[in-house]
Amino acid sequence: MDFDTIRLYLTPLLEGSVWTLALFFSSAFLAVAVGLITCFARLSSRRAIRTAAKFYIEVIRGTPLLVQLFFIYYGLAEVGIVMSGFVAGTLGLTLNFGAYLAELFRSGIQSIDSGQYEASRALGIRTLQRLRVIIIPQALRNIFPALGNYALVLIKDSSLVAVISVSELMRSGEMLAASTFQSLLVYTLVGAIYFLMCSVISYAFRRGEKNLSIPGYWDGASESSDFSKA
Amino acid sequence: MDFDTIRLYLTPLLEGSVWTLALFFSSAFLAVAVGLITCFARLSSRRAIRTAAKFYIEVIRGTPLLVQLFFIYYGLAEVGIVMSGFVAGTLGLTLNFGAYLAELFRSGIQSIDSGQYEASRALGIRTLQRLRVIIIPQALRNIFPALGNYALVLIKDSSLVAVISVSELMRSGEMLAASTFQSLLVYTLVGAIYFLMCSVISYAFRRGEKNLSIPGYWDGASESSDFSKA
Amino acid sequence: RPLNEVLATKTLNVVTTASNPPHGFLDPGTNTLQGIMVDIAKGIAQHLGVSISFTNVPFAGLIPTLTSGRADLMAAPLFITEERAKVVDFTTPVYGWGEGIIMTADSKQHYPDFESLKGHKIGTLVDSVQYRMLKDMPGTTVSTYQDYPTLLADVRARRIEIGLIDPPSITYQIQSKSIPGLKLDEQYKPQNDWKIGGAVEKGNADLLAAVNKALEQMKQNGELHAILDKWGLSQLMVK
Amino acid sequence: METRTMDPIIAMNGVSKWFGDFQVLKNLDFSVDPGERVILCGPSGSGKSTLIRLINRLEEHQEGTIAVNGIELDDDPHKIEQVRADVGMVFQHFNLFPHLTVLENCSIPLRLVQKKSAREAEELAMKYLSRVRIPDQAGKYPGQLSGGQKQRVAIARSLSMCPRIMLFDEPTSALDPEMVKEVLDTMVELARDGMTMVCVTHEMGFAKEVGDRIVFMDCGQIIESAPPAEFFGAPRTDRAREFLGQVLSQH
Amino acid sequence: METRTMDPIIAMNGVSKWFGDFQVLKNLDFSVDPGERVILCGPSGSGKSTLIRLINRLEEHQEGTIAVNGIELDDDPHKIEQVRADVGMVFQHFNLFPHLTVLENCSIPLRLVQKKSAREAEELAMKYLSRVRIPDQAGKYPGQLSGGQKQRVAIARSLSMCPRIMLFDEPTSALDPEMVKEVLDTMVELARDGMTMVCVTHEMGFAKEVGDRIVFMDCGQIIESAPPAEFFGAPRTDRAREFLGQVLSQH
Ligand SMILES: Nc1ncnc2c1ncn2[C@@H]1O[C@H](COP(=O)(O)OP(=O)(O)OP(=O)(O)O)[C@@H](O)[C@H]1O
Ligand SMILES: Nc1ncnc2c1ncn2[C@@H]1O[C@H](COP(=O)(O)OP(=O)(O)OP(=O)(O)O)[C@@H](O)[C@H]1O
Ligand SMILES: [Mg+2]
Ligand SMILES: [Mg+2]
Repeated sequence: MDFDTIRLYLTPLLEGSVWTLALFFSSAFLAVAVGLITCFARLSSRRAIRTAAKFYIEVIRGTPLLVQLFFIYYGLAEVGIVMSGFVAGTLGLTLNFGAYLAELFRSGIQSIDSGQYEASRALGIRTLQRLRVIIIPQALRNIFPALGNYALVLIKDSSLVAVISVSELMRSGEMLAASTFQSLLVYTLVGAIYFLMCSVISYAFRRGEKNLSIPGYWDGASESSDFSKA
Repeated sequence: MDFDTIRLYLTPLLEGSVWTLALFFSSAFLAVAVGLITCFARLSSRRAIRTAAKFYIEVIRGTPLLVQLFFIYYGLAEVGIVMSGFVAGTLGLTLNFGAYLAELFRSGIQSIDSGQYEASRALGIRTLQRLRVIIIPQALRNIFPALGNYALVLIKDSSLVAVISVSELMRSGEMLAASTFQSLLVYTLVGAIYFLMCSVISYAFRRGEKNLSIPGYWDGASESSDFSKA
Repeated sequence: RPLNEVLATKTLNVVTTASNPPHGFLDPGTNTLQGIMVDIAKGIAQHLGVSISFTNVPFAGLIPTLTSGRADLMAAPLFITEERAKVVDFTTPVYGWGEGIIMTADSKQHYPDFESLKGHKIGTLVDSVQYRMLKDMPGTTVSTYQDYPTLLADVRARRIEIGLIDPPSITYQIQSKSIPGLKLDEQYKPQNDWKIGGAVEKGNADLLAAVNKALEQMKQNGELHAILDKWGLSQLMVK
Repeated sequence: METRTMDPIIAMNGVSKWFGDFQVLKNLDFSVDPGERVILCGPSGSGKSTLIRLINRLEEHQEGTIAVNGIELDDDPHKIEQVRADVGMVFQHFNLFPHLTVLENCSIPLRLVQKKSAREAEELAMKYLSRVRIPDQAGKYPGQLSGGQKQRVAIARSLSMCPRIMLFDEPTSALDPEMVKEVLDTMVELARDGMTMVCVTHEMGFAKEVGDRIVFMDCGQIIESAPPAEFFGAPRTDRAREFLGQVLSQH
Repeated sequence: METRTMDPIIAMNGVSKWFGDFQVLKNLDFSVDPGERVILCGPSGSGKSTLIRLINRLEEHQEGTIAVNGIELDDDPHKIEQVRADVGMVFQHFNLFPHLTVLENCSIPLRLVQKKSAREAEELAMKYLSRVRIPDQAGKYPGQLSGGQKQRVAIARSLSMCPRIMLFDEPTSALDPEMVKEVLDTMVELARDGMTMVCVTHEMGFAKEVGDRIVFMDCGQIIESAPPAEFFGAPRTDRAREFLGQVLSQH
């Protein structure tokens, strides 16, 4: 357990971490996009679009991520759609988290006072701009702590992508443990790296939350007194 | 694949389902309680309480549920705290989901206009009643779709409790598949049962959402037009 | 728990895993645990003069259950390895086997040893010892499977040429389900020879001794042979 | 009514509107000429806010026709957009954007809708903020303003869009008499530029000063419509007389 | 000022309050006798809302002392609770509870705070809802009300708690003259029962009618404090004269 051993072990683990982070960033970005689109589809006044969004959300939420990954990687391959493990993993994580984020975004959007829609409509601001400039920034602020939850779950769930042959952090750990027979040490290192990543993301979200707070409104610091004072 | 076989297979699966549902209901209930308490601790004006809540949230969100279950069931047993698998499983799911729910609840509570706090304070309504009667019902309505996400994840994540000797649905399926060599059939049945449970929960949340909607406010049905019309 | 405590409470807590026939599984018809290791554990309890209580966990839970003191004895198809021996104390080996090759019944090709597998399309279970043997073999395509039925199906469908497997499970499966068109390669000489035994908590010497004694007696009086024979695997018994 | 030579810029014919079972507006006819300043008054709950919200389709009517600037309002989003580009509104509850500063509240709509450059938009916004005497609050967020300041931001935000028609829903409710005077002057000035105005107000002094015509509503119907002198001098209906009785007895 | 024999029920001494760098209230002294009806007026942004929000500690002051009913307000939650039990407030923005019906808005606080039975609470609530003429809206939600109706619910909600002191922040801003009269009558009646009132208003007619004393604020300071006849008849300061000039010229 000397330093040299640890350095020796760290090399493959850091390589795995790069894959984990790549999966995280690509699918986080895409999942937010898919989540937004699905959310608006879910809120559409056209019945067909709404139903399609509901169907997507229910199917994804009703099945485990592992099954979805298998389906995309192995199932689609049987009908001739062959993707690399990384692409399939990104796609799977995106589709999975997109469905959950869609419902989270809907929570946020529905928590915005209808007066905000009315004012922006009355000013003539059109649908997309209304959403981008008026509604989403406020909704985002409302759901921000919960959004952090999903970021942290995403980084941990990315380990499932190991089953479709991506050597991300968890898989690197498994292989290292198998070849060195030092599973305790290896898994401790793996856990520490995940925890580190989680802490960084968590910190980023706490900072983001501070930046999003609006003077004169709920800002945690000033109104928190509410819960202990009378 | 005749009916008798399926009936024979269904018996252990249904037994497993009972455990899954028991885990789900007990830990859903407790996790909401833990989530609420943590959320308020997180928002407390006392620094120590706030820090403790943050610490709990970060540790839980930074580690995988599986590790938490191992720690509670096996780790604690080594220092003499021995729980049954079911109790340890409920505890693990509760603590895990409690941390995520705490942040979701905080999202909801912070989305409530400060005028609502002021009005209830001015009326002399005290902290706990203020939360129970004024704040939480409105916050709950705001985060309701996202709460459904957690219910669905909880029922699926309850399958991890298998590692601590609870023969819930997934474990029953594994054993059945192993002894009958009919893994495709068995896992299809298992998947169907999970999907059924998810659909029922999903449906319950959709109904609940309708019940929570307030006339004259955002109610999805009337305001949805916002997204396609001008 | 030390031996005297086990004897005092008159129950032996045994942890097993019920998803590995024929070593241990849950019979859906009777809803009871069955299998070689289950029978062996029962035999040991009989020899100790105590009743038996099973805990059934997935593979990953076996060792923690033992080390956390939730079970006295582990009776599961877990290979005796140096690494595991660092955390638990294994009993004397009871039976064992090496890796085997499964292929279609009409296959003419033979694989005399491990080196001859090079360059072929091979299937194994995910996270199995066989997978670890294969993963670094150059020029070889390795497919991994969640369980044996899917692996066997792919052998029959000729998506893979051979499967590198645990012979006892496959033999039992082919026999009990009468899956046609498959055979084990009799000429294959396994590279490894894994042994299976029970295990007790590290340092629980008197219990280990008592279990070993019971096993020795069962070996002597033929009980062990009878158990393995019942599952068609008497040839695997450690002499 | 000698000015009835032009086509009305707002024309409502036989408009009825229900909220569930409750009929808010009852077969209502209402028209406004270009450049006219119409004051809408009447008891609380009579449907004044609902009426003006129909004009830019924040509410949908169930019967009758509404045409603004010659465009008839129906479900066509394109028409609705056209109408909204011409119609500004000041809300009873202000509806400022809490996440934007006062200056952004006023300038961002200009940039988004009228595609003005950032500098141009801010200059225009500052001009109107100065007009309502709060240029010094430009950097604050709505949550940091007093009631009257919020209301003035709402007025400045709408005015800076320079719409052809302005709808005011009690634009001076939170203002002190000094500021009312200021807003009144601004409105008179805008009207001189030809802006059409429909203004709901309870301040009869303000109504007298600003209005070309007073429309009195009760229970979802228009009861009386007359120039201020006539309306305040000799109301034709008992209901209006009763209503005005309360006003006059007060001051 | 011959009634100054009693102890004041509200006593503010040398109170200063800052929002960040901005000083809203400047070393302000203000006291109200039991049963007195004080009208607070002054230009927008002068600190009127802030002043009354200090009385039930919706804001914290940084300097000076505030005592209500003999209880000095500091960080002690117990004292704050005691004060709030005695002080009712009507907000400028109403702050109704959107998820409760009109009746629940009024009756639930009675049940929670005064431990009244459901029946008793609802009867009391209905009594006050009738007084502000909206018993028929009892089953609706706030989102379904007009502006004036909301304001009346807010008034009924506070009054039904029967507090010893009422703070009103522009209680008639959304009301038509008829309803103003109604609210005014109710307030006069309550004052006859000995309720103390502090009322921010811009309606000078209302102020004249209801006030025992008019307090005029500007820039976070109290400039003048006098009975209505004196204040309206012969304002002592130039600032007040200017302010009133706008009012009088209007009507
Ligand atoms: N969403 C709704 N559902 C049911 N009734 C409604 C709804 N919105 C408004 N109303 C009712 O319609 C009537 C007219 O409302 P409106 O807001 O137009 O009144 P108003 O004339 O503006 O009154 P005020 O002067 O008080 O603002 C009121 O009686 C109100 O209760
Ligand atoms: N949270 C805040 N942060 C910074 N400044 C604030 C904040 N709240 C209020 N102010 C400022 O304090 C001043 C006094 O506000 P206050 O609400 O007391 O005015 P007011 O006399 O009630 O005015 P109005 O008649 O317009 O309601 C205003 O200039 C306002 O901009
Ligand atoms: Mg109105
Ligand atoms: Mg104010």
